[in-house]
Amino acid sequence: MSPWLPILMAVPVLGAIVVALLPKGSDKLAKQVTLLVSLVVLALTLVVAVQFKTGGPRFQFQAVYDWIPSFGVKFGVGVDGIALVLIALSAVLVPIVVLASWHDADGTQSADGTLITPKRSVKTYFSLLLVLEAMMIGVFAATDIFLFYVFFEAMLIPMYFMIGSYGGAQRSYAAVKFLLYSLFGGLLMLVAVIALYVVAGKNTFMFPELVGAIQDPTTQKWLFGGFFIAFAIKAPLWPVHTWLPDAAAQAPAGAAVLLVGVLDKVGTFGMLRFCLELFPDAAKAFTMPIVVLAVISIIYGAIVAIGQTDMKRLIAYTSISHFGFIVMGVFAMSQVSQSGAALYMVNHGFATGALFLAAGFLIARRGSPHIADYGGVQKVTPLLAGFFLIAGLAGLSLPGLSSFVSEFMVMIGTYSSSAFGSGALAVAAIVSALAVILAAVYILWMVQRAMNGPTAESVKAFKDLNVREIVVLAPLIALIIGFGFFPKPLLDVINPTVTQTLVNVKVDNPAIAEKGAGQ
Amino acid sequence: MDLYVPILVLAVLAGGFAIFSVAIAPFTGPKRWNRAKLDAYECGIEPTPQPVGGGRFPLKYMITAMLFIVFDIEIIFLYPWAVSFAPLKNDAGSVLSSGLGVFALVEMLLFIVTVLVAYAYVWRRKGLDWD
Amino acid sequence: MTTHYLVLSGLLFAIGAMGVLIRRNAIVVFMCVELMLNACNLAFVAFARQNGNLEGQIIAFFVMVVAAAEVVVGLAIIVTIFRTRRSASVDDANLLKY
Amino acid sequence: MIPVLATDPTLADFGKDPLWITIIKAVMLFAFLMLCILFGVWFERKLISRMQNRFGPNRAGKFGLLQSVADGIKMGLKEDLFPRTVDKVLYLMAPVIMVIPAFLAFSITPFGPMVNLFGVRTPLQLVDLPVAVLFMLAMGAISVYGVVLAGWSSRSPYALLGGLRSAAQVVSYEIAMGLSFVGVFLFAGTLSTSEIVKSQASGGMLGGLSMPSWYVVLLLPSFLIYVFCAFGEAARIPFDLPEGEGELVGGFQTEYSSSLKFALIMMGEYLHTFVASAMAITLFLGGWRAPFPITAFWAGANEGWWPLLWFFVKFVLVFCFVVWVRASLPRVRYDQLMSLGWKVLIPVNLAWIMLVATIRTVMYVKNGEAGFQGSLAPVMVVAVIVIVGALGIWARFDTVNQRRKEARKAEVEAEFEELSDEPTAGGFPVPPLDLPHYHGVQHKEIPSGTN
Amino acid sequence: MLLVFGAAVVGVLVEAFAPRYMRKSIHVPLTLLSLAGAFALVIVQVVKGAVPTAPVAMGAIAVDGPSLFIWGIILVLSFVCVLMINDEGHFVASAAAVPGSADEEEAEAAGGSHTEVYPLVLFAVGGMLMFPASHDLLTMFVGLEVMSLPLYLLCGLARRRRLLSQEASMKYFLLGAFSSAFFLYGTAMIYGYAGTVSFTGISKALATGSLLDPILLLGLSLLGVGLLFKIGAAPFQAWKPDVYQGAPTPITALMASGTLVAAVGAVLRVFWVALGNMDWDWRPVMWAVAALTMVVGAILAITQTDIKRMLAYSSIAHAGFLLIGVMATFDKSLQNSKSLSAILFYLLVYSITTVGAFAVVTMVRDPGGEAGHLSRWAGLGKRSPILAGIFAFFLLAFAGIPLTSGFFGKYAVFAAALASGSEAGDSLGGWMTGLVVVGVIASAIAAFFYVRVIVLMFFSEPAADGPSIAVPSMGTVAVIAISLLVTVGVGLFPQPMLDLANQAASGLFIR
Repeated sequence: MSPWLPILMAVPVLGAIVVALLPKGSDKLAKQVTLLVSLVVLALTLVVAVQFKTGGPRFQFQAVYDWIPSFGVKFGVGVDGIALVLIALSAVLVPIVVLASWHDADGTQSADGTLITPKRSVKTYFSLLLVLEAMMIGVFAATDIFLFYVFFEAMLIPMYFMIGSYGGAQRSYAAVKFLLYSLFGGLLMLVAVIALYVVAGKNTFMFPELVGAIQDPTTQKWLFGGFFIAFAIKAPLWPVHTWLPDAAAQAPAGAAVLLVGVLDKVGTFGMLRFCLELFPDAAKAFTMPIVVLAVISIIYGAIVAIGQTDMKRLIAYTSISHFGFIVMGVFAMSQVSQSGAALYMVNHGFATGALFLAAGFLIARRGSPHIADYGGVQKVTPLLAGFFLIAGLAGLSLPGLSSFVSEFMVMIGTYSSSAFGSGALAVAAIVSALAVILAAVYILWMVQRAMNGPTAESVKAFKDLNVREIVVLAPLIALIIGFGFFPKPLLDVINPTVTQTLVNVKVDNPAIAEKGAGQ
Repeated sequence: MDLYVPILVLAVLAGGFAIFSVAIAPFTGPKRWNRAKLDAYECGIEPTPQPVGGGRFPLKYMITAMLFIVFDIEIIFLYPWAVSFAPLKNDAGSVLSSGLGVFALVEMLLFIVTVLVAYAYVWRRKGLDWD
Repeated sequence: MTTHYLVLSGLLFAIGAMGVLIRRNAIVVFMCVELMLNACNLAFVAFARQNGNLEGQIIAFFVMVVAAAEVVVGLAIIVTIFRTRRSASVDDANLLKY
Repeated sequence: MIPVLATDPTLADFGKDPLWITIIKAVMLFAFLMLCILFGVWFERKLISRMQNRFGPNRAGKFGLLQSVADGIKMGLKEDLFPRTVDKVLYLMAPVIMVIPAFLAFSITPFGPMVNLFGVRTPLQLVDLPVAVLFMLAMGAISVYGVVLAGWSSRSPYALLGGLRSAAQVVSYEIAMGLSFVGVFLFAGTLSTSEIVKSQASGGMLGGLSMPSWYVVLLLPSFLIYVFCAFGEAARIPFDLPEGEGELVGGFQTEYSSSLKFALIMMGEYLHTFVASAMAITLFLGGWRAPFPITAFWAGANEGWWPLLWFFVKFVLVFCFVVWVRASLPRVRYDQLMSLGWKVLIPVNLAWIMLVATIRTVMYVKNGEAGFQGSLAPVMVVAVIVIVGALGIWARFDTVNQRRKEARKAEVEAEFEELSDEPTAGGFPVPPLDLPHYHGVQHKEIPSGTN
Repeated sequence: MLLVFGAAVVGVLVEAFAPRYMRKSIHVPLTLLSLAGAFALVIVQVVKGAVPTAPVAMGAIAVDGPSLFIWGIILVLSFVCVLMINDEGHFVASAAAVPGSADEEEAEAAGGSHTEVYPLVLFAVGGMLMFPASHDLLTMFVGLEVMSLPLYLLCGLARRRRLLSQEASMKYFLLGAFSSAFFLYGTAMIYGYAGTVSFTGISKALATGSLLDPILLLGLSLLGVGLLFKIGAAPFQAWKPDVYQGAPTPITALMASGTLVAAVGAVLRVFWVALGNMDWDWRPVMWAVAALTMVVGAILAITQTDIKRMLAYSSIAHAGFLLIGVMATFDKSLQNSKSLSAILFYLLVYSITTVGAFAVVTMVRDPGGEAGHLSRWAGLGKRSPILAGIFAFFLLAFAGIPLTSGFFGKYAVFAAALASGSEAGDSLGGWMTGLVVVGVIASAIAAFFYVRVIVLMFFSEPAADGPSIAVPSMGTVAVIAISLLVTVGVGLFPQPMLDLANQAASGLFIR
């Protein structure tokens, strides 16, 4: 019973309430408070992270309270390695997003004075942001499946409003699409959850107790389906990915970062934790089709990304491709691949976050997301261009940048996963390797089109990054490079969990485990 | 059933008589056609043609009809009650069945009180005043 | 014996239902409903005869009362709408459409 | 106790007759009624004219006895008008519908005890039902259809209004009538007429002294109310609003100018009067039983065919009363009629019924017949509440409404006054009242022939 | 219940004697007090734990746990609805006046109002109490009528849009009478089969007699038609949108909440207590009806342009969800009580939210009355964020988003259904899962139109001549506050309510 995690969730909620209750017109104050709160959360998260014992029991900082006894629902939280890093990820991203979207709410004007986004309630925006943070932490920390589901669904609402009322021209369409997709998946998952409860008949939703509760393979398959579809929609996997480009493109940069960087991770996280561990047999049975889907979305995302003229959409498609990698890694069921996948979740968060933010700043200056409207930016604003370049390179996982490690691990792991039907997996790995090249194409092409070449008229007036923006981007870039060379701390945290997962799934191949650990 | 046979017989008689007299009337009487004779009588003025299905008439009549329904229902309840209220005695004066007694009385009293409330309401709202 | 009554009441009921479904004059529809109620009464009394207990007849009494109440309410409503519309046809009542 | 009870028919005695007996009885009843009508009309006219110092019909036959026969024939020979506008079928059906139930209502009237008819022992009554009285009421109600249809089918405003009026009137009085019977049932404990008559043989013993046997004594209020209702139900003066010639010519029968159809209608109304009287006799006046003093010294009075005599005597007397009322009372206004029916008869009736019921209960409880222990106080309380409530409502409302009416009248009068003071106020061109020639001043004679 | 009826009678007296100007001031407290008193009585009985185990009043009324719970709900609902009715401008000045005619204006000017509304409401509530608690079909029928007749009238009393209102009441009346005739004929048939109308007797007869007797089947189906009509299940839902739209909004709220609760209670009684022994017989039919209801309600709601109609369709859909719960029967009484408590819980949360939603609807006014058309709601979020926020919250609760009460309601019912489906030897078995999936899809569709309203309110620019927000009276504020509190509170901590429901359901129905 450690109070850490509940506190971690309570702080932002309180912050949100405070922000919401601030008197009218105190926008600046609201922003400051939000920033403060998010930093506090970050600090707390670091404290927790430090206390996390790598060799310790799987779930640490457990706290379990009765919530709805008559449903057997408990308020149970606790983190394992993966959850921890993901919580850390969100805790890091939020303050950055706060800074990044400092002016998102109070109406941005393009250089030529046209109003891009009208003035909106700042307080609402930031309190929503904090609520969202609380829920993100909650969803990763929940060890009670019901609680997980509650956060999983509730998370949609603040994000829905953030997109819907602070986004771009198409916002309401995008928001509704986003909500309905996720809601539908969620409801299917709800059925699965209930069924799990009923079938297992243990009168509890606590994850650890439910592991291995379902033996009958057919039941497993159905329930697996329920969960997987929800997660596949969440972590947009081809063919249910279509909401992401709209949502990401329409959302304000900050929201987009959280959406792609954290929310979608819930999907892959869920696959890794629930789909696999609760229904190992079903998972094995379905591996092949899912991996195929993953590969498809890798390639598909990459190719479509190349064709995009809208920066944000492009980035969205790249992340679809990346999520394909993650899913593949998860279902390759080898130590390395899964660790890679877990690591990828974090790195992708940083990389795409950086990319989105840089793009966001760029767009904020010009008011148009179209790549064609830019050109020769780097002559005008070298700094911005530089950051943009690095973020982009991280996106195509250049060696030395964090995402390279993870992507590499995923591919190696998948390739060498002798779990079963290894041949097929190897093929999948090779095919997905193509994506790296494609990635190089779309990133570099975008950079080249936007940054180099003759300077466009509209670009001349650009100002380079101001301090706030530097403060926003710098840490991300730092993290990207840092983890690029030195991913070990993360891996140390992740590996035991993955091992545990694999044990639960009942595939363990020490050799690869060794190699994975040795990376 | 055969309690109703005599009634049937009487009905046949009466009906026969009535129909006969209605039927025979046209033949016994003379026929002197006259337009005015065949008009609806309205004190000599040109008759206002009545719409098919009768003209419109004061709503009052309908209200009366409704009230009648209400009270008729009340009577429907009163009759069985009254009949089975008294203890039944045969000629020797020995009790065959003790009547419903006090319970029934109280019930009926309450019932009537309830009806009276509605009655008072109608009355107060001038449901009973004709003009 | 009972079956005859039942057949009769069934017929009445069916006629009433048909009437409700196909007739267009609100008042006629309404009378058809009353017809259905009376069909129910008939059935009740017949069954009471068959089962040899009074319950059915008592129910019939209550049904009469309810029917009376319905008559009163229904006529009131129909007359109001008639005064408004000068027509008691259900077809004319077409303001409410989805 | 009167020893002749043995000959009293009970429900059990009915429905046993062979068909021919039934037919004979039916024919007898029918004939009796026809005669009653023929001579009833004559009798009424004669009596009323006597009351008004006239001779009345005295041409046709001795004392004009054949007057109504002549009338009937005349009606038969008159032209049978068939107005253009009428709804043919209903127009023809209406009189029939009016007459038949009127006849049927008589079928349950007990004329006497068990008699020996052509060797068959049968009650002197066409038939009796467990629900005889209800049957009578039902018949009365059905004949209203006739009236309404008559009014409705003959598309003339007068007829329509007349029909509706009579419907409303009959309907209103039916309630009071039904309520007035309840008292009787409370005592008789049955709806079958023959048994009601039987139960009037003796009123049973209350605290040692034998109670009067006729319900008219026992339930005077009920009887009075019944009388009112009878007049209303049969649409006799003073309640003959349906054909109040003053306001709407012939009422519902306006279009039935004069022919056998009209004759039927007349018959129907007379029959209703008769039914009303017969019911009064059966329910309240001891039915066919000989009046009290006779039975005292002549035990056989209630046996064999004699009761027919008593019945007829009572019948004639009641009819005389009806005629007498007609001769002496004016016709009431319609609103008076209605408010009498609704605002006086019904509450009084309810109160009375409850009173009777309470007393009965007390009686039983005293005699220990009703298996009841415990105090009667609550019952009393409730009863008192009801009675007082009924009467209270009646009193208060009546006064209130009265006051209101008077106030309104006063208003109108005031307005009228004002108008008459200021002739043009009402906006009407009122000629000044003091025009010279009204006073004959400067009155110039215009000789005839000059122009 | 008696208290309510008594109060209603007194109300009529007041109507009769009190002079016009002070009638209202007498009525409102009288009504509220009587409702509160009745509620207090219910509470007392629960607290005393004096829940009788045998039907009272000569076996006419069964005062068992569920009926007490339902009574509680209904009383609370009617209380808040009366609060809503209380504030001006919902009801016509003189119902008899021809709309738009001179005498109507005159009546308006005279400030006349039909204070009969209050006694009528009381009668209706009394009927609602009687309906689900009755223990034989006769009482149920009487309760049904006592509940419906006043509602027919109340529907016709809307102050604005008189024609709509009158039409609504006529449709409601004709169809309602029609359905009650069906109910009655079904009753007759079952009486003929069982020789009695008391539920106990019927279930006994079912236990012994043959279950394929045509009379029985006919009766069952007719009875079902009558009841399903009342809860507005497809294909008998046609009246609901019209009536909801036409009726004065407080009455709509009362119908949408109270009537639904009562009717579902009655359905439960009939199908579980009386016909429980032949559930293999009616459950398949019910399956189809439930599925159809949900789908129809959800899909047709999308096409609606009038807020009240939309809510009506949504309530149809919710009736479908409730039917899912009704089907969740077991052999073992323990689980039965579980699913029963699920239904009760659902009823509670749904009805309270509904009342709140309608209360909000009453506040968004046009010059011509309430702003019914959805387009009028555009950009409400900008004009009055608080109101819009509350309404959005209610809608989310309808949609069953977690952390609102609606979610747990849905959850409970679905769980019950799945559990009953997975019961060994259940006649439907996997079908129940299928039904739940249908339900899920339906609620996803439903979510779509709820969300659409939210989009309209928040993400679209306000219309230039947007509707004005009526300054809410205390009553309305109280209503909204109450329902909001319940919705949020239950959404966060459903346990207390669940306990209550469990306790109520633990005893199951009196058999």
